[in-house]
Amino acid sequence: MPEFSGILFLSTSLLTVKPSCMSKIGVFICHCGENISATVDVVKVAEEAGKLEGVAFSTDYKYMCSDPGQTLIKQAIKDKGLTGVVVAACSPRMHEPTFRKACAEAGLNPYMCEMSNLREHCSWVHDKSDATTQKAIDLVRTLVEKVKHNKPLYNIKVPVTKTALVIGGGIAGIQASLDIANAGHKVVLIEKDPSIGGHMSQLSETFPTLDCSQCILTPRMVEVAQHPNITLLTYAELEKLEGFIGNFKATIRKKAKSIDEKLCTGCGLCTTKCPTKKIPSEFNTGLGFRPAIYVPFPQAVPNKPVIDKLNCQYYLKGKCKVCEKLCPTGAIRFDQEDELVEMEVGAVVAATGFNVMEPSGFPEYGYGKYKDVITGLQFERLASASGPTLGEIRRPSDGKIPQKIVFIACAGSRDPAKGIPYCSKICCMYTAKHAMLYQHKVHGGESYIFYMDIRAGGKNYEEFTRRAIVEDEVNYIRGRVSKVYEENGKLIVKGVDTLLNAKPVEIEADMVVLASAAIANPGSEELAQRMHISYDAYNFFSEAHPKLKPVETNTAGIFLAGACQAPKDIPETVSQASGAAAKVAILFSQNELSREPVVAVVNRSPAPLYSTCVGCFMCATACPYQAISEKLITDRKGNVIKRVAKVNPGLCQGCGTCVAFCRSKSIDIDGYSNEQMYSEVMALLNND
Amino acid sequence: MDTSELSKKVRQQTDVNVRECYQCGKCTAGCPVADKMDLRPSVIMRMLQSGDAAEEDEILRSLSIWLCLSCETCYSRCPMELNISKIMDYLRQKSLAEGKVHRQARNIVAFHKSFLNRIESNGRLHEMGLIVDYKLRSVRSGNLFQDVLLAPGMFSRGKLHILPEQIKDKKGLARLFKNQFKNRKP
Amino acid sequence: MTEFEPKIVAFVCNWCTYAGADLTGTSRIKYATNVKIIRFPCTGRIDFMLLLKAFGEGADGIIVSGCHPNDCHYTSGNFHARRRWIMFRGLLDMLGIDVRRIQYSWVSAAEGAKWADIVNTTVNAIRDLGPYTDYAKVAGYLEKEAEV
Amino acid sequence: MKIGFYPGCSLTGSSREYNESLFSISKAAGIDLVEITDWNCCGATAAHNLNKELSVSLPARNLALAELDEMEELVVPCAACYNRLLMTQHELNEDEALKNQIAQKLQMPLKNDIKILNVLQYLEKYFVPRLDELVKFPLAYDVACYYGCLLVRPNKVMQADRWEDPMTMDAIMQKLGANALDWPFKTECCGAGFSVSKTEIVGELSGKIVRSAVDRGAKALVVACPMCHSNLDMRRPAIESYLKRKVDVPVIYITQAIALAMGLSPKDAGIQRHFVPVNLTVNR
Amino acid sequence: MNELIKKAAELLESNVVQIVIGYGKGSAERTRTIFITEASGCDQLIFDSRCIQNLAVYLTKAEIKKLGKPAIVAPVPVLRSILQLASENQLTEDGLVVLGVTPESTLIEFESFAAIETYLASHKIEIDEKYQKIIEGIKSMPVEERFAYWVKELEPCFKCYACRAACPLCYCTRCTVENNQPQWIKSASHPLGNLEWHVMRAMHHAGRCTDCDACYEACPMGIPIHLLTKSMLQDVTENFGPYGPSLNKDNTLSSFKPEDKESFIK
Repeated sequence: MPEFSGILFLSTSLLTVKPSCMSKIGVFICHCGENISATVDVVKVAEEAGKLEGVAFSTDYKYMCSDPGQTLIKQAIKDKGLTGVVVAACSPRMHEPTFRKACAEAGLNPYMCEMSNLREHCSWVHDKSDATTQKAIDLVRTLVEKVKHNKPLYNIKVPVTKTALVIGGGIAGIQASLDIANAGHKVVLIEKDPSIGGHMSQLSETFPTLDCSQCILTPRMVEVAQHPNITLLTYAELEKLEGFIGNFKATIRKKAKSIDEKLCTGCGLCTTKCPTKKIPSEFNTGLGFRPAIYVPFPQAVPNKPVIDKLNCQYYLKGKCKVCEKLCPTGAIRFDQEDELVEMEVGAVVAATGFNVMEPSGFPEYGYGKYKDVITGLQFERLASASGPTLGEIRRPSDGKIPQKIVFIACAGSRDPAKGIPYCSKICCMYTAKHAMLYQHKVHGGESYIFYMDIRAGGKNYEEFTRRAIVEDEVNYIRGRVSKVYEENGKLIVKGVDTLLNAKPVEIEADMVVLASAAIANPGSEELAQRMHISYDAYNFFSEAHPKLKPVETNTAGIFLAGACQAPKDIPETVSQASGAAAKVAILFSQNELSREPVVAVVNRSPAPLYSTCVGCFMCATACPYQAISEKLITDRKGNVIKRVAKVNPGLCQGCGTCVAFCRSKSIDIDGYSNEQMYSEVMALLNND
Repeated sequence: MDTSELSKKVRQQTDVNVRECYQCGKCTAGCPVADKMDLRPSVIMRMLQSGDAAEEDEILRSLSIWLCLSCETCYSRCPMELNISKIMDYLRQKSLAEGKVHRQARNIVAFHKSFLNRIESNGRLHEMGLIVDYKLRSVRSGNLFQDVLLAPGMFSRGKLHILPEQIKDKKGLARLFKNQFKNRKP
Repeated sequence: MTEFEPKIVAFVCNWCTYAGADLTGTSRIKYATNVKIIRFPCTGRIDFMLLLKAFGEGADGIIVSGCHPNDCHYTSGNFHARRRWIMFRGLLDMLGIDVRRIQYSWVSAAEGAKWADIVNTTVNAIRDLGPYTDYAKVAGYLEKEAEV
Repeated sequence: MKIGFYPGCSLTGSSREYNESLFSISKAAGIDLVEITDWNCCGATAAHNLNKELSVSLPARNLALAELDEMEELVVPCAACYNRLLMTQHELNEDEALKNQIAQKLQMPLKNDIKILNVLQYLEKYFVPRLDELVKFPLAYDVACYYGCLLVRPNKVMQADRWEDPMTMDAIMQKLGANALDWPFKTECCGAGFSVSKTEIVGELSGKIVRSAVDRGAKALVVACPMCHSNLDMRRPAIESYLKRKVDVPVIYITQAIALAMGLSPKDAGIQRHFVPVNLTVNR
Repeated sequence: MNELIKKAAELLESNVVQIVIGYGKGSAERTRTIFITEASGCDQLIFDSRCIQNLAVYLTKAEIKKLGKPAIVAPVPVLRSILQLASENQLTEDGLVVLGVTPESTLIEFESFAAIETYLASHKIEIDEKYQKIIEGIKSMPVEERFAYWVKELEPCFKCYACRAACPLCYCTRCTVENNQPQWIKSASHPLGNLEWHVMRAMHHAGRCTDCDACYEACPMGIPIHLLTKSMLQDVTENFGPYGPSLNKDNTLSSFKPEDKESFIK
């Protein structure tokens, strides 16, 4: 870690000149087309800014972020010899980098440039009025005062660990891992279940092409397992994530599989003889059973069993051990315990996927009460060749082939009362697919879909749903179902046709399929907190920018792939995964990373004081990153004269908690220094 | 499309914003009398959204609002939790106030009126009195003798008294019926 | 005489509330112009002296807002801040500095609407309380002296 | 033990047997139900449909009277009255202004915090814990418990268990030795207030209910609401003309069922007052 | 008493310490702090209930440090300060000898800070009822009245900083009031400056103050500034549990619990 005390010394020396008298600040007011100028009198703002002490140049322009806009700024810096720049435009979270770069290109230290947020925090939230313009002026003045106290800062260089951690082994995680690995970087892929594959491995066919899901997925799964650059850890979860971009430290919990993977050959003998056989299979969504020692599905990767401790006779009752007796290689390890492994990684890709909402919140649909009311995912298993019925559509209650089947769309989605307000996006398409598959598999069968809207935006999607309606003669009825009940062996579905003057419709069905909503995975909130990334009201992970940073998170070095960010279909998921992989590759393309120098520093001053720090080290207790350590100041003979706190700029993330805590104001933070914040407060209020 | 008069009033009186309805039709699908209605619940909601005076008039003249049993199945199952029963209550009162009650609904109104009459006079319901009073009001609707068949049976089972029960505090009761404050909600 | 327009300063963290306020903008939710935001890296950075200074400079009200507990971008800045505010609030209350004029809140990057709500309710609350003359008197001491 | 009691009009008339059975089982259980002094009609559907204010002020008067009688709990066996009283209490607590206006008009104080119990809540609280001791003769029949609308909707206020498929009555019947059938019409509407004015609709709606119960082999329908009872029992001719067949399944009140199981005389249970003869006997 | 004198003399003779900080007879009934460098001087040492100065304040003063390793006469309040200073890395065990004296003025020698901690465990800080009542009284005033009360109380303050000088925990080499970049607190003693100074002073003692009242005793104008720290002490106890100086580093404001409760954050 490079030593910075030299710079620190200059930067926080106790003797600096009163800044304003030497500042030449340039103020640039952006119209953002109409976005700002519509409600804020930009000309007046520029005019007022021009009058401020220390402001050498002030102007307004239609688009500051545009090329001519940036040129305008660069030119002013050169011509007017500006010492600082305030760009009053959109949120700094949007364009700060843009303008700082522009300044740097004009030879001004980028950290002498600040942005005043006139769009998100002013023009967009207020109506046109003098008050609005006055607020804009105040905001600009505040930032001008701040800039007067800015000082040149220099990016911090940190090394990059070129290993990526990918969390989640669904199609998103698989795609991301392969792309990163093929770019020549190491990948650690962790998956909480015994096998990778995720939801996609449960699907029968995929829309709109109707090609078999497993046929296209399993080769990728195998590729992952065999790739020299990929370390696959199944049955493993992220326990802790510390550090920062390029330098994360991840702690992974490898849950005990109770087998020695090196010895296990995956012969599967143990699974055939396990006495506990009737455990509902997660993979078959409860429509089939599995033993206590099991491989979730035939094409599982790795194809080696785990023991489900919660259901295993031995773990429950202390006797059995049949599998141990049978295992030809003696690979069973009952005494195995969870293992915590720590690893250094430079980037993280979160690909934890989604979950299907249990429709039990809708008693009127009778899910859980009637065996033949099932979810869409369960239907996938029924339709899948590897499923419990080997691909034949047979109803769970009596195995009969349903002659009449009803699909209910939006069973959870777009339902603020009992479900989730948002649209799950994939249901329209998979429901059309389900009906289609049914029509193909059950000749002469009748299928009905109760829907509100058909949302088939996507390549060949509209064509697909039309085909379902026109060629496969699936009956689409626009209206919701109010109740499903059983009357002598039939499921009576009480619906309505809102396109026929809201005519009540009653269908005697043999089976009902609920298009249950796609929701965030249980525990995603905790996981987000463990990674320190933000998540939305539905616990989906938040991207850094809805349009321009869809795969980044607010935490540098952590990227998103797939449905953990929002419900997505497979093509979208795969493209986002590749996007995330590309981001990782870009990050790994450099050996050193230059980080914003927003870090805390302990002041230094000439002897005999050396520093006003008295070494109480409460800052060290407060620091979330253990970035503060003790520094001994010694005389020539090496006798300790003073012990003071010292910040490691590599570890410091710049939260500034220490600064607010330090009683003698001996520790300060570059970019948000005491002087800067103090003068902002003063300036903001002095507007009369 | 701007919010119509009626839907504005509906919002004032019932706190239900009809714009929230996205026409899924679940209310109609569950309504026990939907098949008998001239305007089904979801259609009424749509008409309210339309903001068209003619549509509104049609609602107030419809039979539907009187066929509504206030069983609240619609409200209980509405994904937007729109209290349609409450809207129906309001529409009925408005229809009555504007004298737009549907022909076939007059006997329903008659029945309710008689009911309230009996209460006004006795404080409690006197079923015998109710039936007599109601029959007199609904001569036009023609089913004068429908329940006369029932009456003897009720007598014999001690279910009808000749004389009404009366409450003591008639004054206090009268106050409730006198000068009622007009709909107070903003 | 127009209605009293309170001056309110908002001290917010960069990762949650500042982003939340950005979202308020992108969703075009309107709120009162009285509140002006100062951006901090984290609530942990917000020095209690700055709040005092704000009152000293004539603020009628203050909003302090950051990430919900457990959501801090820096893991624990908001936890430290919370303790600081608990102690600070107690002290101000003891001193008779009107704690009703400081609104603390957690507003996440997803809570654009909540931010607008916090702003508007605070502005109304402060409007009802009226200008912070008591403090202004004390703060105005110097000026008065100058006049003499 | 004394508990407040609001009979409501129909319990004094068309559904006397409900009243009688409720009182006889309460007496046998040592509970003294005290009638609200000078109570009045709750306004029922009529007020609800025609007159917003009366639909609130009429029930409110009873609540105020109950408070004057210093009642803490109020048992309201009639589901319709219960619904009106509870909704009123709810609405008034939501709207302070209205509450005061009403109180003024009543010229009575109105705290509006009395605990209102419907018959099922009453039975659950005071009988279910003691049923094993109280039940002498099991009522060994297949029965269909019918809850109707008013005990479960609007669910937000009624707070009924599993409003689409409630179980409280079923649980009680099981304890009485009966077999409560699982059937889908538990909370469908019987036609309610149309008993007199639109009898044909009652015939159809109640008809569907009765048919579903009978088809599943119910030997009796068990109800907890006078309106439901009169529609299913008294309006049997209308039902039969809709179903185009004769149906003799009796309709009994949950309180009558308990009375029989407790070994009280059929007369105490008011069995003789039904239109459709009740042929349920307990083997003594 | 004699054992204290004897012990002190020993320490100086054997040159284990070079200076003894203790209480001596002052003018009239008052006692004063004495610094003894010669064993012979030890018989001036006294200890009784009048000895209330918090001697710990001298331990961090450069002038005293110059004189060599000190031994200090330490009744309970002083012990508390010593412990707090230790937890803040301002004292080292081998850098000083602590001559504890019980309220019954018997001598206890502490060979480690941990020992002091255990001893203090049975001498918890308690705000006596007199003060509790006063604080309640103030808190029960209407907010405007309370503010006026304090403005008036703080009026006479002329920023002599005696409170700071007397406080063992005010050991900063540069106090924030001396910081002019930015000028956090106006140096002149006008109402705002006074208010801000005392708010800051109190906040800087949040969760550290050991309630020795030295600040109050030192104030020439007799301003009851110790009420502020006392009321904060109550707040600490109420919000974060029993309070007292301790060696573990989790100081109230430099540590936290995720489950900390408050009622005012929306």
